[in-house]
Amino acid sequence: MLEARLQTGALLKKVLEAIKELITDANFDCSDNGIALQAMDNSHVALVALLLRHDGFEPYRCDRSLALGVNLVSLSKVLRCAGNDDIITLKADDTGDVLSLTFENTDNDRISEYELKLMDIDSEHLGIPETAYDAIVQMSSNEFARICRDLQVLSDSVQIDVTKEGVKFAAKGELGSGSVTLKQNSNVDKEEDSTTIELNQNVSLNFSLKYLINFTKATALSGRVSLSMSSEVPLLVEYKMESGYIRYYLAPKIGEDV
Amino acid sequence: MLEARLQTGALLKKVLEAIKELITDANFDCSDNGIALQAMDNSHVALVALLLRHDGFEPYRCDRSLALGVNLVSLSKVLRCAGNDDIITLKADDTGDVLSLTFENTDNDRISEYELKLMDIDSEHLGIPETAYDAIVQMSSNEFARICRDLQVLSDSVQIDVTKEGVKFAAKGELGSGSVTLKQNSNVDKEEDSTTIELNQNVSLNFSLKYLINFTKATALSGRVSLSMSSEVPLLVEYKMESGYIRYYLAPKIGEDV
Amino acid sequence: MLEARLQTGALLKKVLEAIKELITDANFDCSDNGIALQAMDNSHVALVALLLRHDGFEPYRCDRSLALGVNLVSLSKVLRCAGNDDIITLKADDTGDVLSLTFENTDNDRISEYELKLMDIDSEHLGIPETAYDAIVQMSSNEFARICRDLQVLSDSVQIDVTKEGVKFAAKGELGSGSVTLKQNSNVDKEEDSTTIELNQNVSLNFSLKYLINFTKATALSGRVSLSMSSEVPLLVEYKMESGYIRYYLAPKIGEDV
Amino acid sequence: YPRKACAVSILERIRKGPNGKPTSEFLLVKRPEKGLLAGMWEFPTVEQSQLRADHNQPDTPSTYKQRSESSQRYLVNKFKFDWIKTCKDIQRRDLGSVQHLFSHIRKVYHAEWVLVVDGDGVGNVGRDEGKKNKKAAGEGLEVEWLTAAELGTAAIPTGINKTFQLLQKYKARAGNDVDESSSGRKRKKLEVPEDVAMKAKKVKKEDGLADISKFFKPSAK
Amino acid sequence: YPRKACAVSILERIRKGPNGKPTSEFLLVKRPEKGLLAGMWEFPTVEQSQLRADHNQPDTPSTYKQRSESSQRYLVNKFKFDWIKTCKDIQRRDLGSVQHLFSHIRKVYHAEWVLVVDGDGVGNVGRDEGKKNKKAAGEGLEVEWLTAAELGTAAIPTGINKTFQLLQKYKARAGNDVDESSSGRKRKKLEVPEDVAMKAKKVKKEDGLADISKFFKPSAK
Amino acid sequence: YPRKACAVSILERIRKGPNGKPTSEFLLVKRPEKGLLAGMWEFPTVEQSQLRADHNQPDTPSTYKQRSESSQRYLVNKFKFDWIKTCKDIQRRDLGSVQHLFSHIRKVYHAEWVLVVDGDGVGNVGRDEGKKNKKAAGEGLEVEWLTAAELGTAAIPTGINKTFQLLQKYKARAGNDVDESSSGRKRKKLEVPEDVAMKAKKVKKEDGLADISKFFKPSAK
Repeated sequence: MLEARLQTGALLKKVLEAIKELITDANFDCSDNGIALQAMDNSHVALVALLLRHDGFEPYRCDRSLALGVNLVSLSKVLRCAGNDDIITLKADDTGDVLSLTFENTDNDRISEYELKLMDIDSEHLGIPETAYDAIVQMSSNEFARICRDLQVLSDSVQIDVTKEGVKFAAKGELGSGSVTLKQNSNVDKEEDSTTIELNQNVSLNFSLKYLINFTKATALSGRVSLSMSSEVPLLVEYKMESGYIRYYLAPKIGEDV
Repeated sequence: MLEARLQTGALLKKVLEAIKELITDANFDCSDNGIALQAMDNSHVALVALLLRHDGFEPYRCDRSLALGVNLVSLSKVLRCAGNDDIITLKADDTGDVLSLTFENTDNDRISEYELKLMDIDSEHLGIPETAYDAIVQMSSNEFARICRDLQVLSDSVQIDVTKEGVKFAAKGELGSGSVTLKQNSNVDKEEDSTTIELNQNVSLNFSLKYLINFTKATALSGRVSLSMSSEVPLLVEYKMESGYIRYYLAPKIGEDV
Repeated sequence: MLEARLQTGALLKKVLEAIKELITDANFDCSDNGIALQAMDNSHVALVALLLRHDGFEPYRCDRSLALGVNLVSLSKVLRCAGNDDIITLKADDTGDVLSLTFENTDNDRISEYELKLMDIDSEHLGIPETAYDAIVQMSSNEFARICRDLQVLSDSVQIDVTKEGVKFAAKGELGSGSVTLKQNSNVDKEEDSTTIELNQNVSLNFSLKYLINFTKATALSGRVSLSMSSEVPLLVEYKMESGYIRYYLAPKIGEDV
Repeated sequence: YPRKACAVSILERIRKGPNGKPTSEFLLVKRPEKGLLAGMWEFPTVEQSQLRADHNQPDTPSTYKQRSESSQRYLVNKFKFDWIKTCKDIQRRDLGSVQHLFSHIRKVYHAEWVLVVDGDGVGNVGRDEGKKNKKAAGEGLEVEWLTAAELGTAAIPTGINKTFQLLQKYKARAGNDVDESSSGRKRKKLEVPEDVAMKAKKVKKEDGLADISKFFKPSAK
Repeated sequence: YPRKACAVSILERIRKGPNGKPTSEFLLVKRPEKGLLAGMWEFPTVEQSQLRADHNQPDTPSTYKQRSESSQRYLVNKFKFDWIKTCKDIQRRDLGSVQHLFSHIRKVYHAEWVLVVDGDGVGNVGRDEGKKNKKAAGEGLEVEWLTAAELGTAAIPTGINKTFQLLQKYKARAGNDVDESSSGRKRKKLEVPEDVAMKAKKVKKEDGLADISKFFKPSAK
Repeated sequence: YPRKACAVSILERIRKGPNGKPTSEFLLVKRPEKGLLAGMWEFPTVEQSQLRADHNQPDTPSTYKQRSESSQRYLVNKFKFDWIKTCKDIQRRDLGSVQHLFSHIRKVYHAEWVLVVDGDGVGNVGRDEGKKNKKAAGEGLEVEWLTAAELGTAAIPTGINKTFQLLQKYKARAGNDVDESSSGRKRKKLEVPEDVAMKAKKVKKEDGLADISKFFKPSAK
């Protein structure tokens, strides 16, 4: 049996917005550690891993592991019925036919109760090895979203080059070419806007912009994003939350020079 | 001859927005009491009754009763040309071929004058008997609009249950089910958000959400809405204005259990 | 060789928004006087003349006249990648294959560099004679935009009548008729909202609203607009900027009485 | 209020229905998709301007004979109902007139009842050829033969409904149901409940939605 | 977890490929566009409810013989494969079963291998008549004969992939490649690398995009 | 500025117009929908690269003879105008050249006038077969025979207009209207007012909208 109460419903709403474009159906794997989800997108090009740790809920109770098969579009529709300040409680019993959602608004004594039908979902769990990445860039999540959106004007692909001076995003297409360079810095006015780089080795990798733009739907979850890269290994784009994270993995594009 | 001057044009703009989706053409019945309109929507499922009392205008003059047949879409297009702070004057003479609208903006010496062609409209006036309703719910109009919009995710119909504890709106569909309950309360922070219930008898009735959502286009006209219900009698949804009201009537849905 | 640095990128973004709907491709004629553009719209009904004077840039350098053939839609796409506060530098060398754009954001050490491919464009330069207009109306650019948008509800054409009392915009169509009159005034609260008229002779001319509405895309460039009119001569609609202008010319409509 | 007159002909045919029993059907014509009463259905109607043109009478009111002639001409020209000119089996009655008040004009509907008792003989305009009829109707007019029950659910302007009530009153006054005499089947009334038959429905409703006018009765204004 | 069984028949035919060499092809059927595993491809599969209905056994588990009969009936009825009833050239093997755990049920796939060695004789269901086949498949089912290599790039549910692994293990255990005996051509393995063959791809990717599951291996949950 | 040359052939035929009078028509070809001067109409034009390829001359300027040969080859290949090779009724004139300055190149248009006096003999490319012609034009090129008046309202690039002015000057210089000699009808000028004929209109205007270039004359830059 699952019972998980979240003080700010907005968090769950944003989480769903961050994954529902990539994944249609997925299992929420509930255990005493929290609620996790791992799924490939429909085209098997990207992998999403979500963790909402138990300590983000109050109370959190899950006696026995439970996989809740959910259509994410439906769940996000129901969550749009929750106010941003509503307290959200998730419940499911072990028979697992429905997920109950309760939205409470203390201001005006409103209680909303929804029951979402669950589905059987063919689940395949991929093991993600610990990787020592060659380059890890930490930057403003808004800046990252903006760069991806801007370069999309020129091309479907972006080349990311990381050196110790900075990170450069470049694209080339029919209209012409463009690049955005962020210098490593730590003394900008707002710390959230700073760009920091951990580097073992320079990297130069090519990624699908369409997928990166999809990942940036998580921008609302965190002011910061980290990009972890090594040659011939999937890029890890991570948004950290107070009690959990959302991680996206995307393999570099092959056989294309920008 | 009609001459009616309205200090805040925004009111008339909002009134048109509140009815133009339901009704295409209607007669504005002008008399010394004010301007009234009564019409069924095209599918004859809902009835709209509007009253703008004479004391809402300054000056108001109507020597002789006059029915002005207006295409409401056209009128709302013309009213969109009025600023929210414009003073609006309506005029029509007894020959009744056109409705004249004057919009005055004192700030920058702008005067707009429009003439809208009138139409002959087949008018049928329904008598609405005084009814002692079993349950009357008064609540925030925004809350009502939000509940209708939210539940629409699940179904085309909503079941409204009123007891002395509160009012419950419930819907059930393919995705699952949901309900929103508002407790009767009067000591919420903002009085406008309170929910009050006058009850002779519990009611449980089923309505088309599509129509209710259409009624909530009047939300801008009043912070409060009242829902008056009895079994097998049309629901009355009323938005009161300072000098008048807009009332919507909708019969319960038949033969459907939610 | 051209090098032109603009402190506020927003200006260039707005300029492109103001012309890209009317003109697809055009030559930017760069000389030591600044950057100019003159082009007819595709249907040869309107003429656009843009001037960005050299003193609006710092530094500005252009050794030798240069015609840069640009697809304006592409340029406006690239400019949308510039922040409003970015410093924009335009560069082109005499071979003229590409236009380089650099966007600098000092806040967070971001530098974006774009290269836009140039085109050969068949250029035909029209000579615009100095004209002593019969009537020149200066008015709020927002008010002008609003009037054009409002009257579009009624008709494709607007008749502009200027007398010493004021300027009247009138339209007539199937729904009915309408007019907006602005009195000449100078003592309104905000000077920017005032309407002033220089008049040699009353004029009454008829113009295509579709084109006028297109011209009002320049509203963001200036709070004021001037309309210069004489009979049987194209209307001049001018938006003045600090260091330059954008001028639109449109011939009166023939054979139509409003 | 200015007054405008028109001539309405209620063309009724009686033929074997799908269950083998004789059934009355009425000819309805669809109004244009634009303008007043757009897309609603009415009995074939000749407007005042046409009536005047037909008889060179700019001002004087029309007579029943004139209206009857105009109506027949209209049916022949618009729907190629040439049989109507020669058919022996036709009964015609002047039903009198009703009025309907629009906001600025008072419209007078002069109604005529045109009954074809042996409607099977009017074979080539049967419902089965519905599609052909629609094409035949040169000016893009759609026509449909409806039973009284179907009339009750069709979108019909109030004024036209009033002419149908005239017919029902006439039949009641006549004391004998005309259907009966021709078909040998006894019916006290037309089979359509008056309140339903008289109510126009313009569009198809969602399932389960009731007509609001079942709850509120028309009032004198 | 509740348990549900189904009968999967892996129908393999061997015929001359485009290069003249004998090629194995497997019959795949497309799942409906809605529901679980929508639009993915699977070997012909008879679900538990049908198995029970075929043999009037509401509760007891099915036998291999029963499943084999049901599968054959299914192939004949759905795809008009009447030749399967008379063809002498068919070998059938029980491959055993595999399980796949969905979130709330445990599904058991009983697999049977049906090999038509002289697949050219099965001419009228060849790939060339692909379109005709699709029509023939009365209930709108799409069918396709795929090589093992093509299987590797098709969108195939995990459970069905596991049955194909059963077949590969069986062939390996049997110690001799069946293709070999019939074609005289020596092959140690099926020509499709296992990791590729076993991976379902649901939709066409952009050029240059790699499958993320090439980087991360399935883990025991 | 770099210089590019091309060969323009103004193919004119004279035939009986709809009013029975002899009418001159000119062959126009539509440019592709993409690229510079997209969708505008021009006289058949052979570009420099083709001229060089036709005569194996990478660098040297072309002669009139070479351009004339290339143009004829172009007309035969693109439009199947095989009659042009054998027709006795053709007059050809070198009209000289005009230049047009684009932003980065200077384009030289060498113009040739090809006149078919008895244009009715060129029956199978008549306007009546317009549609057939369009198909015949293998590479999707649209062609159209336009009168001088129609040329005045067609969307024609400035450079091509200049070649038409060359023709008009030539005819004026020649002192006799060629049309006249062949048709016996006296005309001092081509019937199209020069300012209208020379102005390209790319798209259909709203009614009542005047061309802005009627008000502002082209200026030397």
